[in-house]
Amino acid sequence: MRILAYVFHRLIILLLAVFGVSIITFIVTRVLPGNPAYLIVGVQADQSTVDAVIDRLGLDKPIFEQYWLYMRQLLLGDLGTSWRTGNPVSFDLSSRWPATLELASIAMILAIMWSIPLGLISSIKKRSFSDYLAKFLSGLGIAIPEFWLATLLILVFFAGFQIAPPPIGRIMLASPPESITGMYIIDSLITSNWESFFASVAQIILPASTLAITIGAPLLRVTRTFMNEVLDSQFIRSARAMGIPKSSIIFRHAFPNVLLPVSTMIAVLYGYLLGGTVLVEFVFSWPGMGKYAIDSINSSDYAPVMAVVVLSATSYLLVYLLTDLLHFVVDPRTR
Amino acid sequence: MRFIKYLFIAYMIVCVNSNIYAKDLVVGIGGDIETFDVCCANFIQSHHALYAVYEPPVIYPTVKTSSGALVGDASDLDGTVFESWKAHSDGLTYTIKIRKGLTLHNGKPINSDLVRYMFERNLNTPGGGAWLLKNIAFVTKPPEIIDDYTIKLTGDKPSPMVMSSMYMTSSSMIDPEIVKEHATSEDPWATKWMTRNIAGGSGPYKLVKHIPDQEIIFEAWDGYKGDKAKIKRMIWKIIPSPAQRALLLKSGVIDIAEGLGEEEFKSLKGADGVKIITAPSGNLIYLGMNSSIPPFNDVQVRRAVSYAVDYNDILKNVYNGDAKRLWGPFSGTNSFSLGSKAGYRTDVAKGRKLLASSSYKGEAVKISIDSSKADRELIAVRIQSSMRSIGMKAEIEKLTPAVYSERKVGKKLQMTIDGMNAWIDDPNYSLSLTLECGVYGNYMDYCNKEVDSIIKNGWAETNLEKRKAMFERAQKLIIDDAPWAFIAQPNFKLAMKEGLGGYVHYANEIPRYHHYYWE
Amino acid sequence: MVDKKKEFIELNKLTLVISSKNKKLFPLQGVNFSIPHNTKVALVGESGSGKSLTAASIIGMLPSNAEIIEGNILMNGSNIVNLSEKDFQQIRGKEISIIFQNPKESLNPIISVGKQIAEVIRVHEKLSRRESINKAIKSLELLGIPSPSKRFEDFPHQYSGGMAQRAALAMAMACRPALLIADEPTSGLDATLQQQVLELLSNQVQDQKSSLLLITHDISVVGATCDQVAVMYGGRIMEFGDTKTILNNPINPYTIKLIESFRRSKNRSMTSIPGSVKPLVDKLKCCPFAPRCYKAEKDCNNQLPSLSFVKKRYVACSNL
Amino acid sequence: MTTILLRKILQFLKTPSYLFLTLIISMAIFGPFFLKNPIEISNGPRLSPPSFDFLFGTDQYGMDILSRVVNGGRIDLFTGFMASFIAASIGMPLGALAAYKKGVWDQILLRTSESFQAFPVLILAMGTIAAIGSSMVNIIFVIAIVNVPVYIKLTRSSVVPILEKDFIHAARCAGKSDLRILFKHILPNVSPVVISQFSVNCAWAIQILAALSFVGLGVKLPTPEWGAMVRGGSDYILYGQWWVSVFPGIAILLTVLTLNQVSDIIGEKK
Repeated sequence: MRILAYVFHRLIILLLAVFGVSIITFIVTRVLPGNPAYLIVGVQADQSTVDAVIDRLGLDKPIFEQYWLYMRQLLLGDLGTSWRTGNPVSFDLSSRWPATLELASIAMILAIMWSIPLGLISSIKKRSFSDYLAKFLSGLGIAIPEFWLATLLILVFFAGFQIAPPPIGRIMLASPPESITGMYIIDSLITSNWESFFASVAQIILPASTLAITIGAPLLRVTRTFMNEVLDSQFIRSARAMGIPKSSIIFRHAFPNVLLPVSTMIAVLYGYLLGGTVLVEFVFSWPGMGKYAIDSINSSDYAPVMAVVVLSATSYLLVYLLTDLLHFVVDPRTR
Repeated sequence: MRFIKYLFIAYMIVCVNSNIYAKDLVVGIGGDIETFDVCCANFIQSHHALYAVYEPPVIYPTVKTSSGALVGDASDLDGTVFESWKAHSDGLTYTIKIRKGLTLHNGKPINSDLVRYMFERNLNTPGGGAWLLKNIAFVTKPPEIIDDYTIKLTGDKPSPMVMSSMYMTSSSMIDPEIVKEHATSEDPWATKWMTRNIAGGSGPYKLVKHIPDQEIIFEAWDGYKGDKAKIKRMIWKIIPSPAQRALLLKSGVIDIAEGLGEEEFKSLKGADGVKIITAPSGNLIYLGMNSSIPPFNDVQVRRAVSYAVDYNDILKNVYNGDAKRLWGPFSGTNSFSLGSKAGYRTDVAKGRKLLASSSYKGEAVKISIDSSKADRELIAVRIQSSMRSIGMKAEIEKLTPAVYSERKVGKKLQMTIDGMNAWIDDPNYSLSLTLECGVYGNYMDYCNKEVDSIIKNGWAETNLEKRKAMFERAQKLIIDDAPWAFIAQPNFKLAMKEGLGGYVHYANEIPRYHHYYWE
Repeated sequence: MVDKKKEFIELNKLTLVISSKNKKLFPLQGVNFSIPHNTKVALVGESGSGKSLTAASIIGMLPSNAEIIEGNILMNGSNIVNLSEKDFQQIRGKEISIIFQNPKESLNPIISVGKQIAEVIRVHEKLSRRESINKAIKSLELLGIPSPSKRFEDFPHQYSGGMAQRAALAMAMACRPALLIADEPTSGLDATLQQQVLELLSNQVQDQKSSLLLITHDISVVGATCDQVAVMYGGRIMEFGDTKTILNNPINPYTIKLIESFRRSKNRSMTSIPGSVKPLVDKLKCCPFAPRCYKAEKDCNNQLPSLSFVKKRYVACSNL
Repeated sequence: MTTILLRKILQFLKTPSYLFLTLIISMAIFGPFFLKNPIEISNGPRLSPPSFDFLFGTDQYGMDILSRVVNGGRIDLFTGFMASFIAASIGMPLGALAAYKKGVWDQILLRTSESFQAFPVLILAMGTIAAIGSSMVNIIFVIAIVNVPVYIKLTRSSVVPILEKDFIHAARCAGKSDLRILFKHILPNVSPVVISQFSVNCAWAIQILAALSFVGLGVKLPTPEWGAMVRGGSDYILYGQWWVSVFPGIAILLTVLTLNQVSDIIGEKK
């Protein structure tokens, strides 16, 4: 019963946030200088089309009515048309979204794989080598510019050792698997199409690692700080005083307590990734939402940009909601 | 980390035994195709694609030069769709026989109706096609149909190049039904639909797939009646970075790298498995100044800039000396060209003086360039600093090919660095292509009535001496008006994989991909 | 007094040094006292006198930068100083266990109370999951927690303060340890609750036939609870003996002052002893209390008094 | 109250990152006077590797990379500083207001900043810049705006606990005006937190600017800006002409690293 109330409460907040998002995008699209109609149909459109758009969006109507129309359009899933690709934006996104999702997920997994263990070790073994390594990496990972790191990785692994595939798109040395989820790795697994599986995995390693390094750093920090906090806490001391073996203390008593804040961090980072792979996608010409946005921006084609913004903002909020629910289930204190 | 190592190993294995592009032709191009509409392509890469999927009715016959290179002989003309044609004594009328048994990709037979529709659409859609017919062939009405395979084409004025003008992509065969099907009230010729789709088409290749910003896939068409494409599958990969294109060619992932800059060619020189085809080119690199956008509506400003540009520096540092200086609107190889007898030599002091006497108020001007062309940015930066030296502020704006050509055609560019290639090396042709008042290709919106009259009369003038004199005058006028700063005439270069044969060099420097074969 | 055979824990000249970045501290300097089997001992002193560190050294949970440089701790006659962490795991919770103040915080918030107790049992008595759970429930019951099998599942935040106190105690006593150390169990509780807690403690200890080491700064609570008392100051034992003896006629000036201060004002402040506890930056040359002592004489300041058996108790004072 | 801040600053002055920071800033300010003109092309061959007359080599235009990196410092640091300064001066009062006034205002501000944080900042910034044009002012403005919510939340969360403190009640009872309390008692208290945030924020702003220029939406060519320089060299790096984009990259890395360190030191809980 309480979970229902809780979910309801969270949903309200979610809706509020989405509402806020829509307002902001609306302002960006409509209130900025320059005729939004042109921003939507593109500079080259002739007057008749512009008028058509002005009419469709009701740009001549009062601002509130405009907003209402805009919202209705969004709710109907009509994200407009890209005059650059000539397709409805929703259609273009149907292939771009999985690409970004795939990249973001792999990156997240890699990040978790390196940063959390290192964070734990560094806080368990104070002043050890791995502790300093962790400090160093977290500092570096936060400070290093993604696009630069990406360039360096390309230099080393593609141009240098020539072990990485060319940094172009999702699959270069094989034909893509037939689309089921739109995520090549998964699709090729389902269809057990090994050739494209390896090809697409090889293709994703560099961009994913780039993100994993930059995303892992804050994750490592959080893990480290909270693990320290927990290890100093009274209940760990008394657990030790009861003669509980170290392994159990770390994994059964301490780690679960760290998991909660860490999972929040993961959610935040993942949500960020869903809209934040732009630069990496740009450098590796990864055909995801980020690149789609940039390409559209470069051809002053604005419908897609706003669609991408709204989509990733919403998915961020959704991810956040999900973690909250997860906590509700995991953490007894919230019950 | 070990997991990653394994994946790398696995990937290497795949690379070794899955040489899946061996049979196909993989081309690395700098930016996406802006349009598939035959009427209105500007971006050179679009013409590449159009020649592959569509087919114009005539073509230059292939001949072997003394050096063994294959070239399209611009002095002669073969028919593809057209079987034969006969010029009537009036010099205006042509009777054209259409080859029997040809069809479009969709099996529809090519006949008089189709050909007539081609003319009709070209005359009614603003674009290169319309310009060719109206300004070069002086044809303003569609031909009349004699029978299923014979038409009669009549121009308003005699023109030496009615037939040769039809070797352009715009004269390709399209399917009227399909076009009509997608026509709308405000777009009767379905130009919007055709920018992304193929209406019939009769070229050696069929368009299979076009994923915007990623790749375009063609497949050979078995029904093609000319010499069929020898390479069955053709993949164009869009690879924005020229350096990466070069590197991929080196590493053998792609077979042809388009639009490379001097840096890239330098890095490819001597690389094994790569050959670089060079040919003298009619491609003129110029700095355009839009005569209808201030401050360049003032001729003094244009002259000032023409004096300011450091030509030798550009030849030396951008083209590494592998280009000739351009002195005027005609290529150096053109027999009408004045060469270095006229034109601007770098003279900063003079430039500054001219600028001072001009209406320039110190506002910043914008140099727009095509981001897919490697050399443009380098030139732009050098010109920017030259302009600074005479006290002009300039900003550089990089545009994607699609947007660039849109703005260019819209004559919205204040200042640009672009290449102009007169596909027919004739003074009339090249002037009316780019510098005749109001013509489609006059992107810098230059207009000089006297030059126009020379162009008009030039067509009819048969006395070579007179004609020379006329165009000498025209060149002087144009150089004096300085609509362009005439920069350089670089050689044509194309880098491709060793063992890829069959390249034929045409005047318009657009390859026909069905010629290629693996040796 | 009591003969050495029956001692469970025995501290001899225990000396501790804590070395931080730029300075050393000597918080314990030759602590001598012992805890017999089945007896309740109180360790009393102002904060900073080294009580808690003494306890910590007994269960081997000293801070990482602390080191025992002299003396030893005997458990049933065998030295347990510098035992490995593993060996201490055997001792903690089974031989010796400890409870801290504010028990709520000493329970893991995201593991059910029952599970936490059961784990302790399982670790020490090598029982199956099921058995350990039953035993845990029993121990909860023993401490008078209503419907233990239900409360077993509950999480700490669902326990009231008193309940948590009992649960913590249940955990500590689950394996019937020979010694329970209670580190300031009552501080922060109001008087009535204090009484309850202390009774609970001593009852438990009695029933289980274990010993108790009650660490407190409040000498007034000692009388009712403990058999023996050790008064500590400046990292040394000032006076150690049977509770009655010492409370009725203390002879160490410090003990006297301590008792007085609690008799006089019921507020637990130590203001009535002039001066304050100084951190021990060096090995003691003289009686640590001398500077604050009302009857200090010159030789208090030039010799370090050692524990001697006077009037049925051990006392360290050079000026009796 | 300000003593906290003072102490922190003092202890910060003892750290190496202080040295770094002053080094970087003074380089940016004074460096250019001693170096070649960063956009002068005719002062050397193109793409020449590091040598004595060009310590960092020359770039694809033949410009001196060293002086471009140093001059780039000016632009990046200035932008970073201005952007976060504007953001702070908008965000802090709002945050304090939210905490102080509570109720509706609080909710509105909170929700707005929450939804703001859901945004893909980079894309939003790019879109906006592309729409309103990439002048320096616009860039600074946009970066500032996307940073405001950070300050709102931060200030709010650090003001709320202070409001419970006695001396605030005292001040209230003494009939001090809200504004007076805000400026005299509250803002000084939150200043260490904010300053540490400010430092991080500069770093972040610099990263955004670099990113914008990297995708070609930031500064105009050939303005010396680190992101743009990295981009310019990212092609040549493939021919082994690494110096073009490696040096500006290092510049970004060091600057951001230092600023983060500074923030860590000042932000430390004590």
